[in-house]
Amino acid sequence: MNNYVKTALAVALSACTFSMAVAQDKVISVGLNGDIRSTDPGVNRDDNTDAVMMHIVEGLVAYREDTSVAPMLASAVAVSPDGLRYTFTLRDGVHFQNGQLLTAKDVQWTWQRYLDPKTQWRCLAEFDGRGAAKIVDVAAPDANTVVFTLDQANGLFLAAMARPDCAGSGILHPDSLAADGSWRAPIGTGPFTLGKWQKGQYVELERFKDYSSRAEATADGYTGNKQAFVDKVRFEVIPDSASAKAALLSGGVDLLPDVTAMDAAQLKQVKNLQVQVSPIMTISGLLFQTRDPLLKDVRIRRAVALSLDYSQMVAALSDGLSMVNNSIIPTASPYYDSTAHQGYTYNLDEARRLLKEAGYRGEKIRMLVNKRYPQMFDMGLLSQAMTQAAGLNIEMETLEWGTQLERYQTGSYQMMSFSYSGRFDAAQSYESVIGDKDKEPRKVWDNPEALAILREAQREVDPAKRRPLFDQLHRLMLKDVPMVVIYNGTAIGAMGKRVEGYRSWPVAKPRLWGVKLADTSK
Amino acid sequence: MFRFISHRLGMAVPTLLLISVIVFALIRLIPGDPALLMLGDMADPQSLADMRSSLGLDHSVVTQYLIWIKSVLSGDLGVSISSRQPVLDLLVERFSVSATVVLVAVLLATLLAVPVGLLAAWKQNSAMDLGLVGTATLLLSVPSFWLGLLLLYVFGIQLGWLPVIGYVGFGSDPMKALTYVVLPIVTLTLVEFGAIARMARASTIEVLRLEYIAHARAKGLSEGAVLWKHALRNAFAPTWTLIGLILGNLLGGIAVLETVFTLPGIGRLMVDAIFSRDYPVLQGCLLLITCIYVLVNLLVDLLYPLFDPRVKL
Amino acid sequence: MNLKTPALPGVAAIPPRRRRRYPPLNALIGGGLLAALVLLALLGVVWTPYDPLKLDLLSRLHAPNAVHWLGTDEFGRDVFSRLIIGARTSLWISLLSVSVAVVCGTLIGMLAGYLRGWTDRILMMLNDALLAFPGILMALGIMAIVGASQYGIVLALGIAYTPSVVRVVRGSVLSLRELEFIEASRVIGNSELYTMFRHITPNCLAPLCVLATSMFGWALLSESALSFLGLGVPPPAATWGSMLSASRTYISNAPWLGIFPGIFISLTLLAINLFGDALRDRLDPRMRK
Amino acid sequence: MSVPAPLLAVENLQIRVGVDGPLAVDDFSFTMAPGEIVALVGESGSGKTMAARAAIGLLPAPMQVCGGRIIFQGQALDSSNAKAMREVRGARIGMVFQEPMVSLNPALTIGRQMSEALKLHTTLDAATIRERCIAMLQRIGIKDAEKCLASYPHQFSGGMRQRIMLASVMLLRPALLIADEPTTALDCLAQLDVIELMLELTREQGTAILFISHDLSLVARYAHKVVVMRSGKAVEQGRIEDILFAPKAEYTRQLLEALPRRGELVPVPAADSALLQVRDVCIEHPGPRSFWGRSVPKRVVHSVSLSIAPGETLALVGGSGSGKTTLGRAVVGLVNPCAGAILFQGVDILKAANRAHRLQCQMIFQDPYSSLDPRMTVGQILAEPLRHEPALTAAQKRQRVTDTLVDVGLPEQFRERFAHQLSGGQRQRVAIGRALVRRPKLVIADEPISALDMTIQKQILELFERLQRQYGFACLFISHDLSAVERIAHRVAVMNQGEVVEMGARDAIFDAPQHPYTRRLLAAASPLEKRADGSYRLRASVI
Repeated sequence: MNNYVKTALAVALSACTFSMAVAQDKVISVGLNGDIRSTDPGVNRDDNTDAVMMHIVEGLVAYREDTSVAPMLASAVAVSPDGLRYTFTLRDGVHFQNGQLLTAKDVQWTWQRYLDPKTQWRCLAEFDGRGAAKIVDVAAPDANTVVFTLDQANGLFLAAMARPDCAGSGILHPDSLAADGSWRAPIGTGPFTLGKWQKGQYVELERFKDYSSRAEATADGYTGNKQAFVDKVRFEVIPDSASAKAALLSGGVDLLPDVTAMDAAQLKQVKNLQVQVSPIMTISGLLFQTRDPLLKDVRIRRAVALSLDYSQMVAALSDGLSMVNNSIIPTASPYYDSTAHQGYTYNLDEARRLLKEAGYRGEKIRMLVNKRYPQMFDMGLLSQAMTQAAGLNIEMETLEWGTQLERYQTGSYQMMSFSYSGRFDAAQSYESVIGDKDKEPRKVWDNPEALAILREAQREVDPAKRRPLFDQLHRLMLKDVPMVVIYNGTAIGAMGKRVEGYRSWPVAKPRLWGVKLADTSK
Repeated sequence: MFRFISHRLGMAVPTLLLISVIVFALIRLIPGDPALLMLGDMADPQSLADMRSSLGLDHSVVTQYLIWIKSVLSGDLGVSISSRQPVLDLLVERFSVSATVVLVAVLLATLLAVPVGLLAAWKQNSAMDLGLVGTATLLLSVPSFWLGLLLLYVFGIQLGWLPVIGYVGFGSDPMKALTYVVLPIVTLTLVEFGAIARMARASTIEVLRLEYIAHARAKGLSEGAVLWKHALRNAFAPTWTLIGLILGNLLGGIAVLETVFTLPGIGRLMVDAIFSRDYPVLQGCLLLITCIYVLVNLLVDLLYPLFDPRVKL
Repeated sequence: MNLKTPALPGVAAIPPRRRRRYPPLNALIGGGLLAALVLLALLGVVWTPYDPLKLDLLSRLHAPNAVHWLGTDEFGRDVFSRLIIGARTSLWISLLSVSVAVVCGTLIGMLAGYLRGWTDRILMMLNDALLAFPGILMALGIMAIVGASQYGIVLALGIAYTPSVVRVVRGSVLSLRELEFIEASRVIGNSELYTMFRHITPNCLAPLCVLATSMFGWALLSESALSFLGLGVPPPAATWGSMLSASRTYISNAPWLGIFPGIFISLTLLAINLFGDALRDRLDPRMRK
Repeated sequence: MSVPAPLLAVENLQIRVGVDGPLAVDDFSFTMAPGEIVALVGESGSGKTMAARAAIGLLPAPMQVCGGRIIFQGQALDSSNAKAMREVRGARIGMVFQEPMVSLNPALTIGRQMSEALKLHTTLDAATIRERCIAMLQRIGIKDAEKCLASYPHQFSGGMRQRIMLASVMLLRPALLIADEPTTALDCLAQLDVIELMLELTREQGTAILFISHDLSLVARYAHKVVVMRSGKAVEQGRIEDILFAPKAEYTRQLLEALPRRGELVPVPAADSALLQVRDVCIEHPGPRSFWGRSVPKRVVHSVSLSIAPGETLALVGGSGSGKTTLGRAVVGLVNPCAGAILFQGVDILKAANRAHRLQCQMIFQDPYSSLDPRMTVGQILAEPLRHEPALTAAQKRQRVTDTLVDVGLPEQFRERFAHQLSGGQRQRVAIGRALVRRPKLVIADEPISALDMTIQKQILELFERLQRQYGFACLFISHDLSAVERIAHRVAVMNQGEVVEMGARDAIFDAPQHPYTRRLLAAASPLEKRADGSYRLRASVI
């Protein structure tokens, strides 16, 4: 309507002035919902830090678009038959951002730094034996070869190496450190170099002109051809989602990598804006405290599960972008199959019957929600409204996010609306919910049988053998109802029409290489 | 004078100590700690314990307090838990943003409101008075954040004249910086205008009733001279106190306005620090704000005799 | 510093010898508006056009039209209905928080003014410390501790406003103590405690009323501000503040969501300000014409 | 001899409150010649101030001139012509206000305020203006005139401020000076000072004075002509000799009659011992407090001794700041002396629990507006002291309140009224009732009539005397008003700067004062006396 016309006009207008101001440089500005914590990849970090750092550094391997692992700085990876030795052959002619050539020595140096507990690398536990296998040796037999030796086989070794929260185990030039060993600035091999970081306001990245890209035709996840086309990327720190949206509308930013589904639906209607959607690995749903005097009755939990109209709910929550998923395995996972696809069927009569059978007489059930994450809040609100129809009396209690986390951690709640962050392997997803409540109160599903199956799945490396184990777990979970998984999140990028080549993906982090800005300055 | 200042600063010391204890206790009463918030749903007991000990949260609260107060006394406010920046740098950076907006807005509001109040009082009960007082009361009644949103909607989104988000320091690009702070300043000016104009009017009415105004008229002074030379100075004294009060409160937090306009100010910093349980930042902020509050009050009292020489320090 | 303590409104209450036939304009407008708002709040008990809590996912974000006079929100709930029940919650919360502050503040202020000496000094030091503390932040902290419920807000705002009351009450008590009728009570042979309750307390009420009126406005604002900062009244209950803060996301494409609650808050504050002015004029002889 | 053209002629002046309110001044006329001193006298609300202010066009907001003419130096003053009025104001008509504390602007220096009018009305340069100001300040007896110019009003006493005010008005040599109760707020010695100065200055410059006052003695002493006003109308006018010394109009008589005169005293019963003995009492006020709570006390009463016999009235007189009120408050136990003893019926009230003493010793306060709790009815106020009379039943208490209402001359229906519904005189009656309801042996009356109008003063004094006869209480009567003291005191103690300088029986003090301070006090008062033939004269000064 009139509003939209005006808005569009405003956007066009400000876009004009914007591009005139920077006629010589192509700058894309991207909204970031918080400042980065440091420039030290994988060490002092959070999601935003990872997102920015993954533009500067690259690891030996990286995730593809479908979350499988592929070589990045390596041209090839060979695994010994016993699974203990990984031999990486480095690509030729890869330059660091200081002009130096990448050698095996640099890889060895970087890994020695990561494996030093003093570095406080985020992912140290994955490689020092506390988690899965331990790296006993990193050798550089020649300038192009690096050999990692493990103490035992570990099917997830490469996947762990590629994790964005480990900063992809990015390879750094030793000059990234000052003479005294303290952190200076990242010198990586990525398509962008670190520009100006104005704390609390923005981080600027500049195109690395001598970037040595892979030979593939296009980018593929965090690997592939990562040639950059814009001169600068400016991450604007906008903690507030409403302001971020307003900024996008007014042309203050070109791209918001993560908007809510509801916003996306509106933004889509604005001329000159486009959205990019991808399913991601987060798991959203309602958690029950199975030790609660009321909710320990599986019939009541089941009644909740049956009284939710999933398709309507997920349609509303994701604005039609996600599908219903009652399984803890994300739809984007290779392990998501027809068994995982089976879920609860919306059935109010059955729900009422179960409640009657359980002797439920309208006792109040408190569900914790928070306003930090609107989708958790909305999920709670919709569940509360829907379960009312079955006669359930759920009352929402809004907590500050930190408080809700504390309650989650100690298990002191009846119900809560919650989201798990993305885990890239099905076993990790199950691991986050299955456990002994006496030892770890945060675990929602305390079932010895399930635990046993999970342990088996963790040891197993052959995907074909793991699949039936996960199916078994899923069926058990549907029966037990320790939680109701509702859907997996979506990463929705919203951007101006002049942004070309940007894609959202399951890892849910922005990638600005391969992105072009159409010329609108005429 | 010196005695007065030293007395007042002396009185502030226990206040500051008290505040620090209250803050220290209050923030630790909030469930959830920084370690938990940083680890989120990935927090397993081992990493939680590691994180807590690396943040120094494994000591008793009393020990933590003593450690903190000791380092504060040596001039070190610590390091932010969530951003790892030194708290002092953060405070200086963020406070300068809030202070710029608040000071400019209050100054503008005063310059506009005092003459208006004077005029309304002079024409008390006239149509003009009613109009001016009505406007002031209306402005006073509009929530600042709502007004901010409306202005943002009109000038930022509908007209697209001004940027909707962000902030650029005046150091780097003054003109651009101006475009970011215009709306917050206008909002704050309008809201404070109401309060100051009403106060100026009320105190001018009081003053205009006094004999020395009649005396000034009896000397044959024109109405303008009576208002400007005789009424203004005296009527400004209570207004000055109000301005001090406003400054003391605003410098302590325009968190909501900062949220609306995404200004990286001190109010927003505090709110975020509460949400992320960033203990050192919050403690530092409140220390700063209390100091500012004390200093603003001191300044107000020190300048008061300019408007009312009867007041001795 | 010896700032002259301002004369106490109401204490010297000089006679309304000539009774006004009509209440002043500000009292009329303010009182009328307030009455209308209270009526609206009461109306919500018995009738709203739609169920204010009923989600209708099919009619989300409808602009104001003949069916939904003030449009619908992001869950398809009727904005007008929510405004009506929001009136009740908002006004009730403000009223309760002011009451908490007035009761606590009066007790503490009286105690300080009555005991004087070191107790007074320590209480006042604490009070001044709390006054320096940004109120909204304190409320936020308390809310985070006690949880975001209606009564959490009441408690948080009540505590946050108590220091102001303490200050006013203590100030009144101290200046009243110097007045002749208080000395007269002492000369009669009344005990200090009796004098405190029989003579000082009732005379503190006038300035307290004026303060309470303006605090009511602050409370309404703070409730909205808290929602804005992310810790307001928990839904599905509606308050004007929470509606306003929720609307922010939709300011560009559904401005009515924010405009109407904002208008209601502004109207209430206007009413309160006018009413407060009238009250002060009535209680403060200096402000009389 | 030709009659000179009048300087000011007010003809049929009418002043209304608002557009349709009551008339504040009605059909009021008078004339004054150049250099003449004309007094407007009347009680509060008689319209005397309004009439004078109308002449200079400075009526307060709702008041409006709605009829009549004001002719000044042959030219009609038109208050609607603001510019013309401004040229008259200050330059040709000067005005001195009542309250020296609020009639100089506290925020501006004396120099600025003095020079302001000169700058406005003359073309003198700054240096000349400064010179003139300094000369004038020296003329009025200010030693360091330079310093005075740079000072602020609050740095001077009330008397000084009034002199400065006079100086600044007279700098312009106006033809007419309007003096609105210029000395009422000052104590009697300062009063004399200021009046004398005003007369000197005006005589030098040939300025006429329109003198507004309620003090008939003062008027009789200094004015040439007098206009008596009542409810906005002139009752009678003429020369002082014709009006004040030989009054014809009933109202003038009434006013003069209200002047207290020495009369017969309430008999004092014989008693063996004094009811109250004050022995070498010293009292200190705490000084400003420092940070650590130390304060340097200021001594306001120095070793005072006095005694009161049962049924006797002792008057304590003195200028402001003499310590008389503080001493009175010490006697009822509101202030604690730092040395000495106060014995009531032989018991030291400082050592014994003073409850019993309080029941026997009551106080009447100066300001009837603030001494009654605004939230209590008259009945409640009067009944309150009876809380401490456990012997009385509820019915007896009620009866006592009724009796007291009768005693103080208030109708029964006043029982349900609040203080703000009463006039000043009625309030003071309630205050007296409250003090007497428990039949105390001693009453401390702290300036009980100084806030009241003349005729009301007389009524209250009469009431007080009647009650003293009836109940036989002793009284410590604190006052700066010598004529009231002369009327009712058996003995008089004169205080100056915290010390009793002279004490003695009434007649001795008034007829043969010994101490110079007492003499100065008496000289400043010099009241009107009624002669045997019904006419009045000014009493000859005793000095």
